[in-house]
Amino acid sequence: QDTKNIVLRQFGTGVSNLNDVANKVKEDLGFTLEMTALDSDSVTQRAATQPDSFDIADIEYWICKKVWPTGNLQAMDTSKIANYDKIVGIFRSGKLTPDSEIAQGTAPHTVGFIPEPGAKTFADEETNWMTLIPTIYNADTLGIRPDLIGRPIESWTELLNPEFKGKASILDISSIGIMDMAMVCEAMGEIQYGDKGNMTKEEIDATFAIFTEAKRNGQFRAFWKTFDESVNLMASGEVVIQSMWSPAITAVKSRGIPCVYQPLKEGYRSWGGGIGLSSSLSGMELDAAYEYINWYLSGWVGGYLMRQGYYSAVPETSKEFMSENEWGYWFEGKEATDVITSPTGDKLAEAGEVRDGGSFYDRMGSVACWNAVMDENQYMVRKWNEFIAA
Amino acid sequence: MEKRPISFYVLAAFFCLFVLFLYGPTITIGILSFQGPQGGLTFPMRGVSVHWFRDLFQEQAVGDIWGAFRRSLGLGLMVMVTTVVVSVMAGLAFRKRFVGSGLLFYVAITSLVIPSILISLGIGLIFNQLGLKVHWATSGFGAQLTWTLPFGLLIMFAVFNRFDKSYEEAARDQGATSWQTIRHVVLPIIAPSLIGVALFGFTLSYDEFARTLLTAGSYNTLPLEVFGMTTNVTSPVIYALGTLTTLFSFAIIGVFLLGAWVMAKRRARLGSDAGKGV
Amino acid sequence: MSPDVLGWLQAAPLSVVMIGFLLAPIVMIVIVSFWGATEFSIYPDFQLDNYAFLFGSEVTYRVFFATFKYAAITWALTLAIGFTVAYFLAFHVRSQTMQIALFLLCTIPFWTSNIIRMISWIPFLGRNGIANSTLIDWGLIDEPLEWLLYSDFSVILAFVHLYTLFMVVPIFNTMMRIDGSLLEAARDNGASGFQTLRHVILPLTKPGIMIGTIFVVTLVMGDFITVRFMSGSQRANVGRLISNDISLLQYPSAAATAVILLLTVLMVIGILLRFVNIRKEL
Amino acid sequence: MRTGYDLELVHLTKRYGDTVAVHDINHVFAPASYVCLLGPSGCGKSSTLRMIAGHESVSEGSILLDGTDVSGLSPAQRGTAMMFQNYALFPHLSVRDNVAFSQRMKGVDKATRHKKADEMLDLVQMSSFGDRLPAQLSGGQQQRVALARALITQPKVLLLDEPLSALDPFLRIQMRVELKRIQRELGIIFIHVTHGQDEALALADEVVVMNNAVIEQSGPPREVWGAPKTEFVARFMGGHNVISLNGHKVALRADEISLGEAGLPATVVAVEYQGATVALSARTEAGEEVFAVLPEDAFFKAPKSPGETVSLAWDEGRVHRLQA
Amino acid sequence: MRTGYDLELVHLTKRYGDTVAVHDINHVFAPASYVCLLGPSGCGKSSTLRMIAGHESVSEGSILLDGTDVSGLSPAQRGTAMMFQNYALFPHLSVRDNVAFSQRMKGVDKATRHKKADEMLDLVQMSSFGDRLPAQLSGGQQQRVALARALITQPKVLLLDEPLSALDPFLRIQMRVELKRIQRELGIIFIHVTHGQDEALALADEVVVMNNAVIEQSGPPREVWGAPKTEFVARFMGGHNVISLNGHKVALRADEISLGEAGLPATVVAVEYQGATVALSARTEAGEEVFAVLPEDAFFKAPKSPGETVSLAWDEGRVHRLQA
Ligand SMILES: Nc1ncnc2c1ncn2[C@@H]1O[C@H](COP(=O)(O)OP(=O)(O)OP(=O)(O)O)[C@@H](O)[C@H]1O
Ligand SMILES: Nc1ncnc2c1ncn2[C@@H]1O[C@H](COP(=O)(O)OP(=O)(O)OP(=O)(O)O)[C@@H](O)[C@H]1O
Ligand SMILES: [Mg+2]
Ligand SMILES: [Mg+2]
Repeated sequence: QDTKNIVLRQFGTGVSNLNDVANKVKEDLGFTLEMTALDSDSVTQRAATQPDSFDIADIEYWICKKVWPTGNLQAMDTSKIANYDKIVGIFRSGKLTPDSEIAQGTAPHTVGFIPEPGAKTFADEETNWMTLIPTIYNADTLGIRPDLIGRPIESWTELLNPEFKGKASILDISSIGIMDMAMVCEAMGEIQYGDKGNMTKEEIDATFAIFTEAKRNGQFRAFWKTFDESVNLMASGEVVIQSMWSPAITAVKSRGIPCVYQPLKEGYRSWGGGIGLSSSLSGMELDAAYEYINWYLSGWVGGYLMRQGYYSAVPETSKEFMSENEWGYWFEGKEATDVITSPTGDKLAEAGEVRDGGSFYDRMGSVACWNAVMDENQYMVRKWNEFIAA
Repeated sequence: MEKRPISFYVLAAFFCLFVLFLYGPTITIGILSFQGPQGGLTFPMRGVSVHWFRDLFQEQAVGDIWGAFRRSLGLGLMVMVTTVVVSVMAGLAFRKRFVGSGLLFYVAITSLVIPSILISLGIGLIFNQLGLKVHWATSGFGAQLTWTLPFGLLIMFAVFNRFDKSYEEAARDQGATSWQTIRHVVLPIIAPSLIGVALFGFTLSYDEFARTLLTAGSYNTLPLEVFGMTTNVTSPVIYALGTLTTLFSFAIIGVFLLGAWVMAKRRARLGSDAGKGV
Repeated sequence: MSPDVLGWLQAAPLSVVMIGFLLAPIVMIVIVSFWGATEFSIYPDFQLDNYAFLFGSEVTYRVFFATFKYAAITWALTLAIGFTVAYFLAFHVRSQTMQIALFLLCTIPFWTSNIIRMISWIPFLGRNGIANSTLIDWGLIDEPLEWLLYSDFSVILAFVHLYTLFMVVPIFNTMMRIDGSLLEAARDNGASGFQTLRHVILPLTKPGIMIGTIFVVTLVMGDFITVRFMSGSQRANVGRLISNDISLLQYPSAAATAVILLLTVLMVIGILLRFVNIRKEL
Repeated sequence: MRTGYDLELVHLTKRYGDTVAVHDINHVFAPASYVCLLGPSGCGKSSTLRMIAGHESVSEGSILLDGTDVSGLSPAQRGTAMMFQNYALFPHLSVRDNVAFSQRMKGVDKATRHKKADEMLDLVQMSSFGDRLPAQLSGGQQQRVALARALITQPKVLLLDEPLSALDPFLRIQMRVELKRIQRELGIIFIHVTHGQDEALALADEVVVMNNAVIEQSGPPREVWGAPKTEFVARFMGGHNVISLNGHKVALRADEISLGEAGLPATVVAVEYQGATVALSARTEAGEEVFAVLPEDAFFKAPKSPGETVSLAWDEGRVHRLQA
Repeated sequence: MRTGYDLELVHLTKRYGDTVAVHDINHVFAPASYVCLLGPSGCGKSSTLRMIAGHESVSEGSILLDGTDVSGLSPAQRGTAMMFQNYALFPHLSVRDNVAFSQRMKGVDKATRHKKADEMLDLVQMSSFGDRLPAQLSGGQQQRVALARALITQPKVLLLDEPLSALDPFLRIQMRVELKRIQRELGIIFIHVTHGQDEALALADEVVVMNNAVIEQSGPPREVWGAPKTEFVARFMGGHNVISLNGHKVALRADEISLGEAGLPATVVAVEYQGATVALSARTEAGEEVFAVLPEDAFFKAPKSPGETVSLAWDEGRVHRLQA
């Protein structure tokens, strides 16, 4: 009866901090989840500097890399996670399938575990102590307006194609943007990176040189920082090619504007998010938090997220919360047999349409890199600032 | 009525353009808030509906507009009251030359001109280093006061520069204590200006973004919430919010002007034979 | 009670707020500007790295220049518009009620969140926005004007939109204090409307202009959000540099930039204050 | 110097909405005359003056300066100049620049206009103050500067709206001598609005008494004071009693009344010492209040206090019958 | 009513920084007297008054009201009341509430204080205006209200700082009669600061002439006007000529001078018509300006214009030797 009075404060980006989730929690578990949606900068800041302002942090793995050493989060005991074994390999061993190659960048598993409770460094392999419980992830690529481009787009190099001068955009979040840049530079053959996820200063300089040049030439219409900006840029036709997030494509499409999440031959840049527990959480609240996590992985949220185009960390539980048509369309990359709608009821696809990029394994299998925090991050960040100011 | 010079019409036209310019976004917001249910934040319109106004009163996919609104309202009122009280007190203080008044004045000016983000950063850092919790009602409140108080103070200067000291002397002469003088004479006389200070304080607080950014803590104020909402699928619901706000302001100001007009009429009637006979 | 004691008693609340939320944060910023930072935290130290990097980077100078550029252009425009509007309100609108009504009319847009208003410029100025389509409909242009949005133009437009009123208010205030008979005297002495403006009104409005200048310059120099939204993140001013650093948890570096910005702003304002006694002119 | 311009008001009317401030006035101001416009508050003095100056539009009628209608011209084109009650000196300009302002507006070069300004300052005896700002001058000094500034345009008519009311009585008397001197020297029309009948009498070649938007009486001061036409003028000009005799209103100069053995019995109401004279008010049995101005030595030989009974006597020949 | 309080200033001094506004003044104000404080601008009149009222601290010396030093008391405790030049009526309170203000401060209940206020309004003949706001009253009406408000505290001394200067001359004369009446009725000390010597002469039981922070002369009006002690007083009170005779400064009343066949030769400088009299200024050969006030009928029998030569004659017995 006490759980009813428990209030857990969760913050994160608007991507997954959904009120529907909070309502469902209240319904299924009885306690209150307070959701605060922030932009990704504020998310990092809160996690790093205001440990008292939250109980549950809904953050991305690259943010985790930055924030973990502050000690604001506590590790989770995997033995208390019911569906732990069903979590996809990416988050445990780093391999989607036993023979997948691990992509460059801050792959989730590299910051997913710590050797023992209280440790501030990450473990090299799977342990019983998990930093974040994976919740949501996706493979990102470039979004395009096929109606305005009118020809196939196949490579990341197209982002800097002078054809799209003044009509291209990338996002202004350094840890993510640098990876998009790297994908472009590598595809252009201008730079051979040792490890895109951990560039040297020279590689960083070279990358920025190329993009600064492009920026000065007026290649970019704008840089976007929020989800919303990317949607507006694309929907209003300000931009015809840009780095984008999957639901943003969906949002553009739901307005009846053609927009494609274009799979590219060099592969995807991927990201993953998870929930972490504040180190101040204990007792009944901690128990409630575990209860919440288990509920999170039990399928309802997964289904909810997958129906927006994200992936769930435990796909098989989510399957039960999706229709066959939905599962086929979103996960298996099959032709839709009926209209596909979002969780809020907006029509996203007609029968007969296929998801851009195909099935889960096609998409997550061709991840070329993860959003990253590199060793030279401080240097990179300063360079990024210079790039923006250039 | 007098004939107006040509310059009047030129300037009036310029003024209209200026108002149009000020209202440009407001009008855009107004139009787009009537987007059809499928429409987005930009043109073209996809149908016309009041869907988003209805939607505004339902729970959003993300965030808590009304919670944030309540907090902003609460914070706005707190800031408003504090600003009025503190500015009046400080205004009274500055009427005499006390040791250090010059210094305090320059500190207040600094508070006015210091870039907002520095306040936000500094307060955030202090709370962080002292291990205090930032919260909109503590650190956020303080941060906003550094912005509203100097404005309040400047208005009080303007008010007291025009305030005739002999009113107070007359009150003292009539046996009023210092407090009675303030309570029964000074405050009633400056009351109209205090309404101005209050409105100003509330508006500045209600729309404050930069100073609250790092000082609001777990719960967002409305501007922060709107900003947060833009990180997700933003819908014309925020336009609906904007349109309602505008209509609401019009209503308030309309009521205010009507009140002033009625008062003026009443007074005119009462004093219509003033000055006749000695 | 001596006036000093009473004065300080009455000024105490103000002083407390100023000390706690202004002076202390400034001191903190200055201290932290010498600290070191890791990826995720800051640690006490005394190092000049932050300043060294700041002054070592060519970008710093470019950004400071851009900041001054925005401030200067915005100042000139808000002054021109603000002066004209204030002039109209003060000298051409006769009844006080009308003045107040027009004034309030100008303030209403400010009740709508700044961010919402900024977002709404995009459908207005965008490639397919109202402005472009109107101009195309009128046949004034064939191609959409690209520079309407995500450019210095749109940044300054937004600044002017946001801050002109801060110029109007003090100028209007000083204009209202100009004795009407001075204008008649000027006319009597054969001054044309423009000459009256140039030789009588303008000089007498200087204090108001100064105060408005102080508002506008500091607001523009401290801004970061407008520049980001309206330039589509393509331009930067000092505020953005700081906010970027903050968002990346590089507090010491942000603090160092902040200290320099603060000094710059205070210097500019200090110079302006030499020309006007704010307390008297209100 | 310049002379010979006359100023004529023809059916001049001024309306503010429903208020008629000036009602169908006709008057000719003689060349080179010093005219005082006198009347109670709100009677339309300022409105008249401001219409002449061109600071207020004419609702009806016309203003002829030297025969030509100037009512459509701008203030500067009319050949009139105005001196404002609060002086209206430009606070940001030095005394010299204030005086040279109109020259500067015409584009006269600095040296010339400063020379001209200094001449004017000489005329008003302010040459040594050229570099001061108006705020650094006393009231009387400011007034001289305002005068110099008005005169530098070589106006045909100088208009003064209560020019002396901001000065203390001492300065006021000094300045009115000054005004008169300058008007004589320049030989132009001065139209001087005032509340004070002593000022008007002292200065004017012609007094124009206004009341309720019309001119009640005009003429040389001696004529107006000595032979008021109406009860209003008699009372307003002061020094007169208006009493009813045989059903007629008559005016009787207060200094013509003496306290005698025989005469109109009355009770003393108040006694005011005035220096050389004493003003005594007494109420007659008919309830009319009559005041008498008596030489002080005569009075103090047999002083009266309020409440005492006196007999008021006068020479019948001095009673002056009023028109209204 | 109440009588019998006297007010004494003992070595009273006021300094503002380096300025000495009032310098070591000693004076006794007699009970129930109407005193006018007269002097040029800046001589310290207001400062003196405000020290008595308690609105300005005393730098040195003391103020004794009925024998007790009140200089340390608050304005309300002193038993003085002040009427301000601009009236300082509280704009947000009705006339009645303005008058009842001091009662309200004391906590008197509404009915009682309103009754009291209405009595006071009766005294100043304003009973029908109780519900108006001050802004709806004319200047003269406002002044009456201010008077009622000052008097309701039953002061022993009423202080008035230029109470009539904001009124037009007509009203001014009316109000001064009123003030005098009320002072007589109440029998308390009125100290009335004024610039105008006519006002002082008309009203005062005692005139105190100040100059340069000290009292130059005080006494009944007739004494001060008729026998000025110093050149300053003679000039300031008006109506006197100060001329040098045999190396001494003497004062000579202007109305004692006549134009005769023989006498001091002089050139007419200016002629000012004053209604019943004419003021003629003439410059003697010694360069001194002398003015004579002549009855108008006498003058106009043989009128003189500026530039003409006249002979000034007077009765030697009327020459009054000055101390300084
Ligand atoms: N601008 C105006 N608008 C409306 N009515 C006005 C205006 N100016 C003057 N009046 C009215 O016109 C009438 C005459 O005013 P005017 O100023 O000419 O009087 P005045 O004789 O100069 O009075 P005073 O001696 O008080 O200066 C008054 O009833 C006044 O209220
Ligand atoms: N608050 C003050 N601070 C400094 N000096 C003052 C102050 N008040 C008056 N003085 C100075 O003290 C002197 C006397 O001033 P006071 O006001 O008593 O003169 P006054 O006789 O009332 O003059 P007026 O007739 O102009 O009112 C003047 O030199 C004045 O400048
Ligand atoms: Mg007038
Ligand atoms: Mg004074």
